[in-house]
Amino acid sequence: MIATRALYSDVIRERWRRPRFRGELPGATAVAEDVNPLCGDRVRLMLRLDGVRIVAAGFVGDSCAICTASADVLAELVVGRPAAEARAVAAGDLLAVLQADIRPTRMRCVTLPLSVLAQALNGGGA
Amino acid sequence: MIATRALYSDVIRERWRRPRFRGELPGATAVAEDVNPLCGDRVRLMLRLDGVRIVAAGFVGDSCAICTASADVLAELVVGRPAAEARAVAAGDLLAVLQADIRPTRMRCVTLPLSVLAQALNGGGA
Amino acid sequence: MRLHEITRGDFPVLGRVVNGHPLVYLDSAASSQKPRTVIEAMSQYYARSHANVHRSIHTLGEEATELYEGARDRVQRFIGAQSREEVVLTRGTTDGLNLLADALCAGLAPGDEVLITEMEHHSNIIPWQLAARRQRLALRAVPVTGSGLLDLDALDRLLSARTRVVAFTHVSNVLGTINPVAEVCARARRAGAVTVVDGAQAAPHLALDMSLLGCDFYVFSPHKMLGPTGIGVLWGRRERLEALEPTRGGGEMIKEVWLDRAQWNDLPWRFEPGTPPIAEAVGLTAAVEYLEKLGMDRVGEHERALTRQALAGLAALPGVRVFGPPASVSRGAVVAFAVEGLHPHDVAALLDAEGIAVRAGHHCAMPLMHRLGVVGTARASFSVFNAPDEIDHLVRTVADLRSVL
Amino acid sequence: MRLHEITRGDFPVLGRVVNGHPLVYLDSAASSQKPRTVIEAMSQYYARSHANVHRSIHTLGEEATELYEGARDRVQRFIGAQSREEVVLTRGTTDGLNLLADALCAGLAPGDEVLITEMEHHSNIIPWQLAARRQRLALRAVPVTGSGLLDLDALDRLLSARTRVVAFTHVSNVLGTINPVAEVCARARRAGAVTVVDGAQAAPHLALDMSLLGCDFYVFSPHKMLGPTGIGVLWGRRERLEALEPTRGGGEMIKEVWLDRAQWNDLPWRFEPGTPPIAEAVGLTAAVEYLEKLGMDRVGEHERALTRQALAGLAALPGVRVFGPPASVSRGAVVAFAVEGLHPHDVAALLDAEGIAVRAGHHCAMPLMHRLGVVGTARASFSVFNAPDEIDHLVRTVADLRSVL
Ligand SMILES: Cc1ncc(COP(=O)(O)O)c(C=O)c1O
Ligand SMILES: Cc1ncc(COP(=O)(O)O)c(C=O)c1O
Repeated sequence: MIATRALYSDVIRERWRRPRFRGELPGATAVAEDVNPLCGDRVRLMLRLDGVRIVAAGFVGDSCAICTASADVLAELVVGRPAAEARAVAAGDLLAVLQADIRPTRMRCVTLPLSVLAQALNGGGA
Repeated sequence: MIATRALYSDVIRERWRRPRFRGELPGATAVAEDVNPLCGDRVRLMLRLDGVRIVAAGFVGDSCAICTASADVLAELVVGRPAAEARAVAAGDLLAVLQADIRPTRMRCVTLPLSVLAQALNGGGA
Repeated sequence: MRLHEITRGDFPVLGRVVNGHPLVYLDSAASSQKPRTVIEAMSQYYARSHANVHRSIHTLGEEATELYEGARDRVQRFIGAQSREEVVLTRGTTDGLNLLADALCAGLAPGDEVLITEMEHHSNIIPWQLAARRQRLALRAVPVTGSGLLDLDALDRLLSARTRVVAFTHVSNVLGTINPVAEVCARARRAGAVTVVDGAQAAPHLALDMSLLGCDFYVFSPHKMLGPTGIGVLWGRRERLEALEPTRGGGEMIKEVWLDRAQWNDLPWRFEPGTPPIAEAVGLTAAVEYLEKLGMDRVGEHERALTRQALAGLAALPGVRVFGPPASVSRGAVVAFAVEGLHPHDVAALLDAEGIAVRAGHHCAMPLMHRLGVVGTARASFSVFNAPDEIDHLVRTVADLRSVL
Repeated sequence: MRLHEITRGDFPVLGRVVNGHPLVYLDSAASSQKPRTVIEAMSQYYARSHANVHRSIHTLGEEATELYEGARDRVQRFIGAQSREEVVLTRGTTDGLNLLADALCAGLAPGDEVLITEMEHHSNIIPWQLAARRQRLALRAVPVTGSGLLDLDALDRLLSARTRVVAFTHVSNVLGTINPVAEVCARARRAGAVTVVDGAQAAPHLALDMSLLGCDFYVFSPHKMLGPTGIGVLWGRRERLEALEPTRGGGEMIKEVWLDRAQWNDLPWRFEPGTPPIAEAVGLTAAVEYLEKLGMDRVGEHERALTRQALAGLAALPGVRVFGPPASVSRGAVVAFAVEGLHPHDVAALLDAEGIAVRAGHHCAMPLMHRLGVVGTARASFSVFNAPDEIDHLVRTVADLRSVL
């Protein structure tokens, strides 16, 4: 039997199977996409801002369970917040929700959505 | 004191100091030049043919003592002979005259003039 | 004795324990492991004989030059090339394809056509895209059939008097398809096109004979065939190489240089500017020696047996999709597969937790992924040291995967 | 302790006996020897961690990627680059210069000018000749003064609004001249030109700091600085690299590929198509670590002392001519010389008979040879492991040479 628990927490498995924020976001006002060059994971994050406040978020991409769960949690964390606060979300905040013991080599799966968020809020390339 | 005798015979030293066929050959009818890619030695061989017979030979170049002596001996060996006979001159013939115990890695210094001769007789590039 | 019983002890890395399990390395198509003789040949070279090659009159320089040029001779025999001058040592398949795309396309006219295929690796796509943009050429691709084969009828329709180059892979790194090189080259030649074959996935597994293949250029990467990183092989038919103007300059590729002009060196050095990969050439010789001692026929047989075993085992699993031609067709030593409900990266990560190394992703063949309608696949690939029970272990572990995520 | 007393035991090759004499290796400018740590780092890598890099989710792939990318970080610190994205790993100095000549000249207009110098290595001449022919650019060379220095007045006269690129060597591989990089770059920048510096002979001997040099691009070869063959370094100022369109394609340098177009990857991978020299990157890390442990200031000091000793010793011999700036000027670790009545190849062969390895020939700097009025020279060059008594041995042996041929 595969030692899966060491790799994927229940939260990751749940968010992978039934992500809450996956899908195109019509009327997005800030969009960015990036790739993790180490594994090829790709995430595109879409935000709708009302003034400085993020009022909706969505993501699409081609990414593993960890990265998908991370993007989903990130989307949940930033909706309703001002951009400045969203920018302050850190890897630790995501890990706290994911409740997983991520190996150092997979940390970039967690952090890719964060860097895409930063790009989107900086008006980075769609 | 340098173990020069192992490297250079008296014939090589003599031919290096006072080559008999070194110099441009006015009215040359067959010319070729080549480089030993291993060391960078370069020899340009000039022949004057009268019908099929080589009536004069000369060489210029930028080459070490062994290669220079080899070219000088080769020029001497081919002058007066028909091209077909000149073509038949082999490395062994040159070594017999040079009276040297050439290491395998320096054999190309001996044979470069031979391949230039073949090119010249085949109408190869000037 | 099966081949792996002879070879396993020769590969130091197989002693590795990964996540508590003995390493099962099934990623040789990306880069193979190295036998001890290859590793030691390079160490010995550095410890005894290293110097720069060519134009050197000292003992180490002569030794290094003989070793470097000796690799060329060894490769010549290994691939059945007519002469050593036809063997150019490059930095890899990608490097060779860039060299060829630059040099072959330099003289082409706007509207001339380059033909590739839908199953190419990015390394056999982008260099032609760049050249096409520069020279305003048309770049077209031969489609792949539903069963993963080159569509030869479409090839005939695409070939025309404007086709100048046909560049295609010998063996697909995703589908495992072995393309009919001689057949494609014959058709291309009739259309007057130069042929370039990407042999990256073929050279490690098939006995090669350049005189039978019928192509004009053939490139491959020693690091995929038990040899070192940092070196590549480009074979070119002599008259084709002679006609090619160099597009890269530097030391060693010239005979004479003035500030405003230069005279090229002879083949093959004309295409080897700068200090070449010397220690890597020594490792390449050792890799070829190792493969020749095993015998390429036997190597191919062993890997085909493993491939059949993996295909049959994986295809029988519920929720597992296997890509490429049916097992009845002779295939290269790769099996790409997908597990329903799992991202390929997770398949790889979960297998890695059991010590099994497979690759996952688009395998540098995105156009083929688009054609297959997937974002990526997992891929197991095999080499001389893989054992049948490693394939069993793979199949058993994949069977468990769907329950864990 | 002098540096060689610390280092000699680290170089396995120094145990070599050549023609009955202990090896005296004075050809490091062509390619240096390697300390044990470099050789073993690569063997260990192949024996434990080899896999292809990037896009790999298995343990070995992750290890190999960390090691490969770790080399970039190490080089970044070693040369004082602002960020790791500015460090591109190539196949050598020649490779880097070809990449730059292709990419920088692609957008230039007929009549635009590229400026090199009379003391360049062929690797910094031919790539610009090829690009100049392709784009119909003018290629000009800054002359060298009688004392072997760059003629800076001539530089000013040659620089104009048409000058787009100034490419020149940091240290001459023949004369040993250390060019005033910051000064030349400042003048070039005022003229609006991009600057490319060939650091092949500087990186092994000088402490480098990209922020002080003021150039836009800097390239060098690890095999000349105790590292392996098969790898190179190209540093580029970030905004210059960002503005450069890649001219070589393949795997890893793209983010997304369609049959007719592609989207480039981020820096630095954009300029690293195909499987990179992975084991070589591991060796490069070990070489940089070795040099950093010694300290580049101390390395340079040691080599300058040997150079001064050789210059003084050889210049004092009757019939021996020494090239390059006077000993009073700070020089690189090479001494080119000629012995009256002897061809340089024979000088090298005769010294080799005594176990002394020097290089002889045009040193891939034919235009400089024309300028000096010679067909070639002998050249002794020095590294961290050379000892003062080796220099004495060289000088004594050269003193005897004229009598033997
Ligand atoms: C000044 C200079 N530039 C360029 C090169 C070429 O370096 P490589 O052969 O490693 O590409 C060399 C060394 O041969 C050199 O000395
Ligand atoms: C079919 C094919 N072509 C080209 C390449 C590129 O080879 P390399 O990365 O060694 O240049 C590969 C391997 O990655 C391949 O599988």
